Amino acid sequence: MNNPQTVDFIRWIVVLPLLGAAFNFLLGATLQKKLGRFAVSITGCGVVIASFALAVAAFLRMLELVPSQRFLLDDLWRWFDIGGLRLDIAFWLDPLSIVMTLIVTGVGGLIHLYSTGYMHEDPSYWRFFAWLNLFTFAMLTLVLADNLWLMFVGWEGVGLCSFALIGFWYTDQVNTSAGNKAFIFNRVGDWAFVVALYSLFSGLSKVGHPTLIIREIARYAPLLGTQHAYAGISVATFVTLLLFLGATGKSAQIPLFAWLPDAMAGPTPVSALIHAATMVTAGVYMIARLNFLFSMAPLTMLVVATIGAVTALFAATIGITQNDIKRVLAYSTISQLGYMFVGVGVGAYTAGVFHLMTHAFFKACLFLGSGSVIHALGGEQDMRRMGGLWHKLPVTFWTFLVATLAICGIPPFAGFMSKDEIIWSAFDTGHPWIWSLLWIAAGLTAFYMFRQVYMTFFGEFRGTDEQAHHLHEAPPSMSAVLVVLGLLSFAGGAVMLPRFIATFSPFEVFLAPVFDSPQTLAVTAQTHHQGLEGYFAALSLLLVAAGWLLADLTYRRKILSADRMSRFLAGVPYTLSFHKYYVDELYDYAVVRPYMMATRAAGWFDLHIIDGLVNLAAATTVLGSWLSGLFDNYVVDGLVNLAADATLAAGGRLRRLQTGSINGYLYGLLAAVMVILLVRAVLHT
Amino acid sequence: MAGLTLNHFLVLGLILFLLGGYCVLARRNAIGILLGIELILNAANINYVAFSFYGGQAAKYDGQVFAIFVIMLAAAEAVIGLAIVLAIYQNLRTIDVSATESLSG
Amino acid sequence: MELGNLASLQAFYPELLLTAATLVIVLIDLLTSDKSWLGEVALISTSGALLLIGVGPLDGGAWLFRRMLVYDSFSIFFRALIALAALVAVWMSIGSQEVRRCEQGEYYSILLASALGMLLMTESANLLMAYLSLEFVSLTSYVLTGILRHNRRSQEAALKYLIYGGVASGTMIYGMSWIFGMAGSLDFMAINRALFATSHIPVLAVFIALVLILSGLGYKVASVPFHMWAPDVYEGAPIPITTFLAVGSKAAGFALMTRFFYPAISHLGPDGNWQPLNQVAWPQLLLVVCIITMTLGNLAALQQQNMKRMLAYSSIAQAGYALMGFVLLSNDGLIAMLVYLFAYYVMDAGAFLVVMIVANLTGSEDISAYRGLAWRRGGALLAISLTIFLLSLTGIPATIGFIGKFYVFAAAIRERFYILAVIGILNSVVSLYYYMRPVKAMFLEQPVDSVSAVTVEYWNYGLMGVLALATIFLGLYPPPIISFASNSLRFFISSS
Amino acid sequence: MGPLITFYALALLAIVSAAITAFSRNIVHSAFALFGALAGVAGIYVLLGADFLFIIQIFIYIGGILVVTIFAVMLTQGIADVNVSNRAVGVLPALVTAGVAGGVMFYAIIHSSWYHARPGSATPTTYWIGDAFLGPYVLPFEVASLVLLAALIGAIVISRQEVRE
Amino acid sequence: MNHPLTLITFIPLIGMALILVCPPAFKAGYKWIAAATTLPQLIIAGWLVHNFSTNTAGIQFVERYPWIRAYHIFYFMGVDGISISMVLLTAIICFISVFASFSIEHGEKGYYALLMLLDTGMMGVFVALDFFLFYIFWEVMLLPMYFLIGIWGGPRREYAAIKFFLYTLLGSVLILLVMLGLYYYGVTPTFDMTQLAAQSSSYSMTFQRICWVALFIGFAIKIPAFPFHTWLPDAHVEAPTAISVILAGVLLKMGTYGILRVNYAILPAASHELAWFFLGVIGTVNIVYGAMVAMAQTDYKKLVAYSSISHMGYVMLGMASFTAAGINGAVLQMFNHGTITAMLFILVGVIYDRAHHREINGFGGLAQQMPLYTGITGLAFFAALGLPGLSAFISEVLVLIGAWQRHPVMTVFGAGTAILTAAYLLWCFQRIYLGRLDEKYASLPDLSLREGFTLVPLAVIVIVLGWYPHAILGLLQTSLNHLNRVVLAATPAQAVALH
Repeated sequence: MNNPQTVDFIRWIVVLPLLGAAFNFLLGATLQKKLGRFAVSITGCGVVIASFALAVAAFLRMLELVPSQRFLLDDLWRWFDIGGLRLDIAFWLDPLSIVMTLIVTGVGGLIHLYSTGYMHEDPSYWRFFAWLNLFTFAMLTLVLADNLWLMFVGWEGVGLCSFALIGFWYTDQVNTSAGNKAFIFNRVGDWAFVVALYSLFSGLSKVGHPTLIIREIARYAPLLGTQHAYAGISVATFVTLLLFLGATGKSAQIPLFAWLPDAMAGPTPVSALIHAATMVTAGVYMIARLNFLFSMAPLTMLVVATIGAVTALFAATIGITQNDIKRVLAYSTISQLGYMFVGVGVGAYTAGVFHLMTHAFFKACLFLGSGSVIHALGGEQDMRRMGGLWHKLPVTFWTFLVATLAICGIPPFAGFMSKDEIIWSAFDTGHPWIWSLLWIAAGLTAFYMFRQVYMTFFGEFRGTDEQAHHLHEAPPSMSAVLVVLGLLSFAGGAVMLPRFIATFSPFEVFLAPVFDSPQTLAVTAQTHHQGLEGYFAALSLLLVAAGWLLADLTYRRKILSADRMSRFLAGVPYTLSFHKYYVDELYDYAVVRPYMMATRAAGWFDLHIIDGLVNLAAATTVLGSWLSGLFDNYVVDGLVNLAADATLAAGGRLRRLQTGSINGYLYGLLAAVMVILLVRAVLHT
Repeated sequence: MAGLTLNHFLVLGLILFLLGGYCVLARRNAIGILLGIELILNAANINYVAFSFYGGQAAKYDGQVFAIFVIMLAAAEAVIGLAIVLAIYQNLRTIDVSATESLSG
Repeated sequence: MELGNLASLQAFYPELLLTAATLVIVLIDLLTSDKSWLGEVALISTSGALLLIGVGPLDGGAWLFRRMLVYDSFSIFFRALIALAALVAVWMSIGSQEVRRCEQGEYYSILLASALGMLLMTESANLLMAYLSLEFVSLTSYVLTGILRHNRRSQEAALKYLIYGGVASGTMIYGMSWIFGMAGSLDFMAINRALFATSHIPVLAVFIALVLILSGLGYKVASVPFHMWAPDVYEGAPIPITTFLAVGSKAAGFALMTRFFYPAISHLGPDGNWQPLNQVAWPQLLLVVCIITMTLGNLAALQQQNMKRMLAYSSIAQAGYALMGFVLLSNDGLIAMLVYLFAYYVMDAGAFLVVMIVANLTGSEDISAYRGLAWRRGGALLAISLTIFLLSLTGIPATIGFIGKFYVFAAAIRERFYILAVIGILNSVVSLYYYMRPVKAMFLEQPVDSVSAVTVEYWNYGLMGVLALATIFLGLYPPPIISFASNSLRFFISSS
Repeated sequence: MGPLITFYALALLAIVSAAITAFSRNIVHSAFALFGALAGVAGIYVLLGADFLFIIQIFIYIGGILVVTIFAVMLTQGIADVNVSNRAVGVLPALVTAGVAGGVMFYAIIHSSWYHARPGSATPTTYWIGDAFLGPYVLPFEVASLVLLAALIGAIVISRQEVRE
Repeated sequence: MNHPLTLITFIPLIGMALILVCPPAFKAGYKWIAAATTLPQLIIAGWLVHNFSTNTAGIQFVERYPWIRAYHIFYFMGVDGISISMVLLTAIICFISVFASFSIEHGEKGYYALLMLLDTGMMGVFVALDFFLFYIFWEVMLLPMYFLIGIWGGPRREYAAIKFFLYTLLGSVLILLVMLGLYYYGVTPTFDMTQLAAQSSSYSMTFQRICWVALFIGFAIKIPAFPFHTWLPDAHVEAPTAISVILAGVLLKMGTYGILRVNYAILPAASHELAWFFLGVIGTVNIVYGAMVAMAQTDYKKLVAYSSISHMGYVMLGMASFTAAGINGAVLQMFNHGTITAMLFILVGVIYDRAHHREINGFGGLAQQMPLYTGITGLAFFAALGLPGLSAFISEVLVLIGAWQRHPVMTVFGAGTAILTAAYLLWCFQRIYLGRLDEKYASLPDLSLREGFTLVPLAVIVIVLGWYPHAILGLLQTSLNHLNRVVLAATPAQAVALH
């Protein structure tokens, strides 16, 4: 770890997408006009695929090394070196980041390919690919950064691309507002993130190691666990809490999750890539990346796990009532991200990352599948106007079903492997209440996912005749991607089988060097109930099956009525769920409106008071007290521009002394002499 | 000159000075104001001559000479002053100074 | 060195030249019918006088005419300044349409006589001489102010000037009589000796006498509260005369005032600081006067619509700045005052010159007549020059006015008159507002009459150019004027 | 006692006349009253041994300046409206101003020590003054002539325009 | 080049003279003379940067000749790390602003002549090391600025121009007083800034405090710091585009530059003592308050103006931190703010030239019609809101890293304002560029070549400095770290009570 091997092709993994983005930004429009969309597609997809190839090469290269030496570094140039903060533009490849890189470039590459079909009709085709490439670049920067500031560059960069792609169809203000919302929510998290970095840097400076390079932090992190920041909280806790707040913004956890459902306003590939597979998992990645730091802060770990679990359940309860095909998936994403946070929160970093990976597969598959549906229906997203599509869109249906089974955690699909590992870890590390929340959420997941499957693919078609007429399976570029992702959703979990099935899991071993710091091991080593894992898996499956059954009864067989169920529950939970617990409204009333009022007040204040006060100060110095009459006048009239007016008025007064009367002038002369003499005489006596 | 002191003359000068001062302040007639100025000049002259008289050899004639120059300049000023007053009178048909207030502010 | 009446003449050539010119012009006026070249005669005479002042004997100074006058570098400075003022006034008179309608012979002879009186004021070393020369200047100024025919404003101004001047000088000589009564002499040095000889001077009486004298001197420099004649007279008088009064008369007033308050009734310490008469609070009084003068001048100028009147108030304020140097009781302060007065001469004369040119063009002195001047054909140079002068009056750097202000404020800071400096500074900020009004009118507004071109005689352009360039050049490279001023601050005060 | 009585008599003449000058509402009265004041002052000059000055006062002041002034009064005022010709305004503030200043100055006069405050002798002064004008005061004397010349020219230039009309 | 600094300062004056003598028949030539004048200036600036030695904190390219001996005033020029970046910035902004001025349609002669004079004034301020000379240049800028706003400005130009003039004059006269005070009360009377800095300990602490506050007010008006900022929105709104660019790009920097050059270097002990409030607290207020008021604006240019106020707050906060990161970040932020805000004002000008109004709510959907323009605006906006990878991010981060170590609470607010900044900028972006295109703007042309030429170099700088800030930081570091050490070492106890 001390002497990482320097490999200079890693940079191309990152830079290639950037070049693609630059190419398409600068020339894409012309190219598209002159040579057609093909040219754009070639560059747009080509760079990501090339990147993926390089990542694979790097992966293979890494595998050649002994596990403890699997660290590759590519140092480009000195970024800045100020006040002990010496940072490079450098990329850092270790088992964790290679996994993430492969996901980003691999799934990302697939989604790029899918987009060539999905976005084919869009006039701003080039722009889409440019942003998509830029996103890939930013995400890879985030993943591969060797220091936290560079990571933050990617961290905000993905936010920017998310903003731009959510508002891709910018002529509709709804989309752009959703983009703004996403960016601003992310900014709140980013704010916490940067403050955390300041604090971290300051803390490390105090112990004599001013650095923000991740591998160096790993070395000095133990020093922070005992260093107090505020009110008895250690620097590590303080920093990690803030970092986690940052992660909630990026990964749409409570309290900063509200942007993600709205983000579905973007094109579906965007939802798949950014708002499901990659960007939103950045928070999880960041915590896994900084496991040595988080492990120093048990309080933070608890908070992470709790928030994750609550979010998982909370989002699931919203998901069961949504009718927009993508919104259901959005809430499901939030929920699944909650699982991942529980994973890293309880110290099961590998499980968290594992779920991150499988989720990338099946959630991308789900989104792309829904995209295919939307594509087929000419933009329709409301599930109440779908139905019976399975025979019209067979590929879509089957892949969607596989992914649904995966997300529900049905063995042997990939989701089962990862999700069950997390649920089990929660219990295993002594958090039974977290386990129970996740357990319920798993049931709800099965319910809303199958509800979606049934509403979309089964029953009668409820759309317009015109839609029915145009129904068609997606083009090969799209369906091929679905198939690949479906396969991955099915088999992707094989790299890490549950312990009660297999004793050796290559994924865990591969990642182990990242999570092998003493403090991390101290957290993860709490395994008490080895033998119970299988039973707990069965318990989960039971509830999942119940959820499935309920969905089946309600939405396929229509034995149960959703309306009646909601009435049975007095409507309150249903209303709350349907309206997403009024969180948006809460933010609106509690934050947005007061702030807007405050800004208007500040604007008024600036225009009337500050300007007035500054002028007033000038006025009082110039005028003195004898102008009090005039002064009052102006105070009543408002303070604006008082100074100029009052000074001028003073001039006017003085002018009136100059009456033109010679007697008056002589008074001025002699009476002044008299006054002087009088004053002097009084002083004299 | 028993009993007669410098202060007698100075106080007389002061009284004339004050009457002159009052005159210039209160009069509205330009010539009236000029008359007041003459009173002030005479008041000063009394002082000069008195100091000259009481001032011993060194100051013997300085005061008187000064007074002569004051009279001389008073004459010059009166000439110009009256010329201006007449010119004003020609223009305005009055020498009341309240009529000469077009310049003000 | 004390020179007798005849021996004194060698240092008296400029005055003699002016006397001769005064008489000659009257004579020529009587003899010839074409009077258009009388102005040139006056111009040559004033130039000659300036030249003679420049080449005058500089051997440390002397008493002239049995101690009536004093010849020293201080008087040379002011004599030069006054000769320059007269030169500008004559030059402007030649180019002024107002003046062309006057009696040329009388006008120029009285102008030169007035200049003569001012020269004498700067040299006076005796109360009598001071009074006489001051009155000389006053009498000629009354005439010059009232010289415009059928111009009611001119006549009215003359009357006010006369009455005000009469009362002020009357009050002054009454005060002088007390000084005479206490010192037993009219000679400045004798007064100084007598007042510093006793430890028990009648403080109150001295103070009263000084206040009364100040009314006469303050009236000449137009400082508050003796300023009230100034706006009316400046507005009513022909513009060259306004310039002459604003620059020359004021400078002469400052010269006499300095000579009276410094060498006559104060002692110079070895460190260049002056010791005033014990307990006589004239410095404090003048400090207050100074502050009020600049503040009132600036505030009253804010809303003036007539350029001449605005410049009149501005010149009151400028006198206040110059007084800042005066009240500091140090040679540095006095040098600053000299620098300031010189700067004031250049920029104020320039400003009045442009006002005259515009008045020649439009017949109006109102600010509204300046609207869009810069955008009229041929008007840009005029507008730029006026802007330079006005900025200089404000004290913006790279102009001579800034050097003046810099010196004055520097001296005030050095003598720890912080409040005074701050007030002065704030005043200069306030003054910006009204100095920028004509600038605004010229540049920021569009001309009413954009068709006709602005034509200016080369005669006037020449002087304007010289003054504008001097304003800038001396603002960027002030050493000539600075060394002139600092070398000039040597009073001839030896009694022998 | 003689000089004192003379002084008081002359002072009374001067003050009463001056008061009439200052307070009369008729400009003609004011002008003529000034005659008395100037005469009283002239008498004071005699009392102070300034015989030459006495002559000057009578000749120039009374004979010259005052006569010119009265001419001016006559020229500018119609005889009919002489009664209100010398309007006064702001009597009270003027009185207060004069009174307060007078009080302070009176206090100062009484409490001051003046230079060699002892009476001199009354000898004829004409010779000495003539000598002074040609000796130490020759410059003021010459300048005064210029002043008078300038005043003359000035008076002419200002009044001539009116004559020409 | 023997006198590069004299040359770089006075080349514009030559241009001004050429423009003035150029006959009106060659009206079209004025702008090219101006361009031909600023180009060599830019080249010299490049030459200076290239030949600048980053190893020393001392001043370089010194020129020193006696000027007014009576007051020991010298014509003294030189640059160190602090000023070299500003010289470069000034050269760039001036060059670009000439091209941004091509839309001026009346009085070109006066316009370009005044622009050149302004250029000289600005450059002079950054290279002058004699306080008197500094002051002269400082004031020389006011006048051309007054005219440029007053003649070529918007509807309320007269008000804005005189407000600008009065405010800044008020500030500068305070500087004049302090300058005189420093001259007289030091051990040796001098206006030489380096010498004044060397003898700083000879000033009593009370004197230092008074001077410091007076100087601060003088400079704060220029920054502009709360509550002296109200001239800025007016001036910006009324000024023509190029003048706004110069105002925001260079003039505002003079305030903070002055504080570094004078307050910090000459009065380090007082700086040490007072900066936390005057720069720290007021800087934070600037950041937060500026962002809040910006949100309330409906005028595009006013919004940018307030955002400019907000961003200058970071400079102040960084300077108050007295850490290497903070202070270097502050000066880097000066540079970055100069380029980014210049871009923003050019962009506002572009749309104003076309639509003749700046009402944010009066636009919409411009992205459809003007994609290139929208793209560059987006870049500028994201640069302004501190997006990583663009230049302002580095400087803000450095500022906040530095500030955190001394003033964590202020830093939290300063960092939090990034959210508010994002809010108002994105909202503005959305309202103007996104959404449905208004029919009346359906024929607006996209960026012209000239406009592109003014924007692209700045955009390139913004991106390059985001990834290679060392280009500027390398110049700054040595001098600023030295200055920082001086200030940190200066404690009130060190000031000998001479007075």
